[in-house]
Amino acid sequence: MKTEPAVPAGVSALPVDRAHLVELLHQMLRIRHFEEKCAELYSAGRIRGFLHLYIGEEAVAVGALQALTPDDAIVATYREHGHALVRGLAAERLMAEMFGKAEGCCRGRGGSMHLFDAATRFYGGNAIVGGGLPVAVGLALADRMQGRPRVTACFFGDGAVAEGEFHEAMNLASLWKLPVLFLCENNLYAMGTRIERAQAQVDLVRKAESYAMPADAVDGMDVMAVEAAARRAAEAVRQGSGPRFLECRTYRFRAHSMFDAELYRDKSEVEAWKSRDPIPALIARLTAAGQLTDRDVADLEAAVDAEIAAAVQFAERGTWEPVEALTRDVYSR
Amino acid sequence: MKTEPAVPAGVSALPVDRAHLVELLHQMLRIRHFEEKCAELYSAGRIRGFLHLYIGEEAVAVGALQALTPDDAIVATYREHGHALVRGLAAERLMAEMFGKAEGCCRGRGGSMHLFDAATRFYGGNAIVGGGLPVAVGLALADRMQGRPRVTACFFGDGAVAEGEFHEAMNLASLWKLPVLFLCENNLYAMGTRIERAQAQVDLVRKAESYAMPADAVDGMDVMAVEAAARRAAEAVRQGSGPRFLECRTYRFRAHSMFDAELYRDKSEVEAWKSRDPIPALIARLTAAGQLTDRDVADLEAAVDAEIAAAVQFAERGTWEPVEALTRDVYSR
Amino acid sequence: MQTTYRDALRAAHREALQRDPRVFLMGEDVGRYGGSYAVSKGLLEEFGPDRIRDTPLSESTFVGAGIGAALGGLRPIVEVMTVNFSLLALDQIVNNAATLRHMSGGQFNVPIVIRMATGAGRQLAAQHAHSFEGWYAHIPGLRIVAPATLEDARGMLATALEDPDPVLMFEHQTLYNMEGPLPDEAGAVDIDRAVVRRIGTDVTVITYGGSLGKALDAAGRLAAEDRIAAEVIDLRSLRPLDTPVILQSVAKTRRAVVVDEGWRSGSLSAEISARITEGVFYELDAPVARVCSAEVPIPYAKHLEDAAIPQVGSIVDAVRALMGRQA
Amino acid sequence: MQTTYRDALRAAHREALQRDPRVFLMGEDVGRYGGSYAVSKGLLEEFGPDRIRDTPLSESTFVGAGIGAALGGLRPIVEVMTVNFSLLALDQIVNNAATLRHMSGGQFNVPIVIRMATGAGRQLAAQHAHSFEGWYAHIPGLRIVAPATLEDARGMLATALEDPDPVLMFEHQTLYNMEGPLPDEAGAVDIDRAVVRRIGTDVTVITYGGSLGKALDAAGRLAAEDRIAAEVIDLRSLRPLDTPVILQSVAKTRRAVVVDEGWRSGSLSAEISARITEGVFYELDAPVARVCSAEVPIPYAKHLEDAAIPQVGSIVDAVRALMGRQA
Ligand SMILES: Cc1ncc(C[n+]2csc(CCOP(=O)(O)OP(=O)(O)O)c2C)c(N)n1
Ligand SMILES: Cc1ncc(C[n+]2csc(CCOP(=O)(O)OP(=O)(O)O)c2C)c(N)n1
Ligand SMILES: [Mg+2]
Ligand SMILES: [Mg+2]
Repeated sequence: MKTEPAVPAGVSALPVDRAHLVELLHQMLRIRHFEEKCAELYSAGRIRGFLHLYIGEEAVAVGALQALTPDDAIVATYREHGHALVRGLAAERLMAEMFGKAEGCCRGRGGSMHLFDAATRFYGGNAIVGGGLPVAVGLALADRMQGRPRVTACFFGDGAVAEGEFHEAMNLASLWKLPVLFLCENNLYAMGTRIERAQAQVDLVRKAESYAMPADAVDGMDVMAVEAAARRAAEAVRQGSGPRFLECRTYRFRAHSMFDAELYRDKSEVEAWKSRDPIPALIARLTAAGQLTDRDVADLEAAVDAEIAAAVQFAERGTWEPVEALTRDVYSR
Repeated sequence: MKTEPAVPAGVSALPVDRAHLVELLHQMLRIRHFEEKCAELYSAGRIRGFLHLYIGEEAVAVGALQALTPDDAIVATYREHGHALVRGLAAERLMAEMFGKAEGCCRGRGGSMHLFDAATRFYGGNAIVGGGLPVAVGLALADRMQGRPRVTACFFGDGAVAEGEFHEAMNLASLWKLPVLFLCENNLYAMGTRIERAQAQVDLVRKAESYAMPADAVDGMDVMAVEAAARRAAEAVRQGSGPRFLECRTYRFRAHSMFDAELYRDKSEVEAWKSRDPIPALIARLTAAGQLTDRDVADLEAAVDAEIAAAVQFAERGTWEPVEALTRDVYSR
Repeated sequence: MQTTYRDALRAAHREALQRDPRVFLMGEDVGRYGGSYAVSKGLLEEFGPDRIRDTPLSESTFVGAGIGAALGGLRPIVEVMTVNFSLLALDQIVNNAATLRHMSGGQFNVPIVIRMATGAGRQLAAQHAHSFEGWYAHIPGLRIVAPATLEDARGMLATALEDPDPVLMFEHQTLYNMEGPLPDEAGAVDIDRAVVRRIGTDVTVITYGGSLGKALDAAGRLAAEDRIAAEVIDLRSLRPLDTPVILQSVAKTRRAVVVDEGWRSGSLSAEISARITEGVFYELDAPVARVCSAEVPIPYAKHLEDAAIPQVGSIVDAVRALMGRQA
Repeated sequence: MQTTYRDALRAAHREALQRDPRVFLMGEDVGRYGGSYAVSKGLLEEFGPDRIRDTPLSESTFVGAGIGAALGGLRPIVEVMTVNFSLLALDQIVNNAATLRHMSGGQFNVPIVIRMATGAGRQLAAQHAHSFEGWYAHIPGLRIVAPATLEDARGMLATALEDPDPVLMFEHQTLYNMEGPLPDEAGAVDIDRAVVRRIGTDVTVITYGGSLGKALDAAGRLAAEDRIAAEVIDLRSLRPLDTPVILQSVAKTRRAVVVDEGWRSGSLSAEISARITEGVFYELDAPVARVCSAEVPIPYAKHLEDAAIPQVGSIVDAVRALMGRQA
């Protein structure tokens, strides 16, 4: 594998307690199993439209979201099931949304690509690549102007970095020293376009220099490393020193969406990255340290599967929004 | 003056012959006198709409355009009278255009902000800030794909650097190694917004690193320095090594446009920059070297004024495009 | 009190900024430069740089940041210099501002006001003189207003800021210097009703914004020269359209001319024509007529620009033709 | 030969690339990925990366680069994945492609073809399912086409590439899998005429693109169930509109229904309604009716999406209502 991500030395040696590490594992398993179920349900025609799986990248959302408090805000992309789940959007409301049911978090209006949750300050679910960045800057501006020590975490892919909105939003956030944590999920591909074919400068951290913005990169397959780096960055942001850029180097194990024949990459590359799967990696680490047994893992998986089964059942039992309600929520009044 | 531009050492010591230097002076005088006349004609209501003067920045266009051959292309902004004149667009057709006459280079359709000239490959005259950059990239792509060793010179201001199109165009040009010479006319202001209030990173040369693009800065008040730097950059571009970025540090002596009350800057700042006026500077240098007499200057000015007087007369005598022709040239057929 | 459209707008901004600490103004050159049309002149000095924010040239991002700020509890006024540049921000306006409420199942709304100059008439040519407000009026989720009078310049902003959803406000370039009296107590006005600006019985002239004055002048000429009593409707709101007021008038006059600076094909006037036909077809004595811009990027030269857009003369001619009078 | 809309488009691309070395294709994922709708699958292998160019995600710049390349003597085909993303490139399309020829006094023209997918029907929700082709049809300087048949998918590209001016081509998302026979010798077709796809005498149904099939199905049902003979017109070109063909048909049938997936207010159907009224007002037996999308960002859920856009049933209902039959 040519692009083995660089792991900042020492990060994974952080002292963290067992319960927390097991919870990180639990969250990664929730995403993994939830999305495996989604893929199944997609084939069965229960979920429709576009479906983008996060499988392989779980360590990024799980690690990064540890750095946020409930008051913080999140802006994500169309590949956001994981972020929504970890943030606390109930799996059943998420699943119901993907079924298009009235009980879905967006009453069936948004679907997989447009998850929103006011309670957890989850601002989508944006399916225009790069479109979330300016919004995140504005959320942070509102916090700044209202004197609230909050952070807005903005997730986006390597592909988004080429868009003009990335440039404009990074500049404005830095110019105005706004509390945004820019989290780039660099999975090396934008659909079928590898980063070398999209970026004249593939070292994305260097782009932050254009905006005089402190930046860092982290191994996105190591959930502890991501958490540590995100905590460092989020704390700096929260303390008012302006925005930070964190590149999380990761890989998507599945196709871009359910329509993708994956003509653009070799199976061997995928396999090589799968050998760095963040879930077995964390299991192995905890097991080696004597902190986790096979039984523990089985228990976690059982809990996760039960949660997901309940979510599917909830979604199946959900109702259809009446057609008469079609145009509600276009205007507030 | 806080932002005294850095002058690359040694550049002005280049061996250039007297005739050439006098021609540089001549071209700067043409722009200066032409635009002074424009300002007068604007007050008299002969020229209307928006009028953006280049006065103070003449060394940039004059120096940079020395690096181009007749086959090369130019994309400029709404502040482009100087570029058009130096490139060879006849003053009379330019003036007629600003009068809105049928004899204008664009038959009165474009006005001051939209000068075009197919004969000299002058592609405008773009009044959307940043809008010319993608077009320049495409012109260069056409040359590259057709195997023509041409350069496309793309002029834009410091303000344009904040636009998303700057980011996208720089990246694409560098990614595809296209023959574009990006010429940033950094006059420190975008209308009333000083660069510090628009850019988190005010050293624009560093932005080129984001695109792995070789870049340089030059004193834009020194026409010889600009010429030398532009020649170096243009040669590299022409040889196929990909695009270059050249920041020309300059200053606009006049208001942004004819509507600007200049509330945003001190007279003292303007005066300080005027002491570095590129025209007297070149005159002084040539005079000190014994290569120019007062008489020479007077002759040059007389020639320039005669050219401009003829242009005004041509414009005055021009005709109005018949109203029936209003919708011609919307479609080719 | 004698005032101008520009000053009335400025007064509306001052009042909004004074009354509600959540209100702020952001855009290119709104601060130190004083606003490209001088609407915000003096506001920076009065309210400081935190609330009067000069932005870099980044239309998409400062509009998007306005959307985010609105989500975050503020009440942003975002000034985009002209509607022509707003095309750079269109993704944010259409794909975010207009859709967020619906996509989120009603969880989030976007109380932003986006102001921009529009229209031709100042010889600014094809990248500074177009009229896209009719285009914006196509988008569900947006509310579109066009103040054409001093009262509306003074009063629409406050109401727009109270609206929980995105409001786009279009100020015709040629109106800023319009002068006239304004009552001292002038304040908030509604932003959804059309208003009959001149009563008439023979024909209804429907327009808005920069063309209202021309329509009223045309009505004056028609009264004086042709004894034609034209009723003139100022739409004020382009989305939603106040269809009942239009239909009521046309049902009475049985004839309508729509005047609109958009290019004829696909203009707002087409929608109004279609609605009139749908609504009062059997009352019509003649097909609805339209006076729009010629299908050409607005040219620089004065005589060509004048010929490209609606004028008093072309409105008069259209009414005469509709009434079967000789031109 | 049996083929699909997608394959017909691909054949058109292959032919164009083979015939003219100036032609190339550029856009996001047109190469290695094979095109987001698989139109360009295999072209990279056949024509190489110089002529099949994957671009970074930078809509404004790769469209603008297409404009520049056209100025520089090439014949670019630029694929924008969907019309929704084209809003990011709108400045280049409207302020450059559409205006350059006029602004330059006829010196420069821009022979670019920009293709994009449009429309709803695949549950892609509010940022992937809108129909802005009617919007684009408002812009002088552009030519807008919408192939609705295999023949047009096969034949419009060649003609568009020959056109000296910018042509935007809209492919409805639901058509790519449409299958049917296509003559082996199928080739270039005109891009400016509307075509009567079904002859009838009682009512004219006017539509284009993704709604053509629905309109034809509705005509079939109306014939079978109501003995109503509907004439169906496929506009094919949205700018310029082929008004004579429309007016001729409506003058004959005296009734018209326009079907359009744009939101009703400000839709292309409004323009067509207005033109019909202007053109054959005195021949009309009833006001022109419109079947458009509901004024809502397209929702994800299937039943809501279906309810939001024109369907066979809603077309049938509209015709019945217009003919005074019971729904
Ligand atoms: C503006 C825009 N252009 C194109 C698309 C189509 N598209 C959807 S996802 C995607 C790739 C994005 O890649 P990246 O940002 O790396 O995120 P990833 O999918 O890898 O998580 C593309 C091209 C889009 N949704 N929005
Ligand atoms: C997209 C866009 N936004 C805003 C404007 C209005 N405007 C015209 S010139 C200008 C300043 C541009 O500054 P800079 O790029 O530094 O060029 P300069 O005028 O200094 O030569 C602005 C804001 C515009 N023409 N286009
Ligand atoms: Mg990616
Ligand atoms: Mg400048």
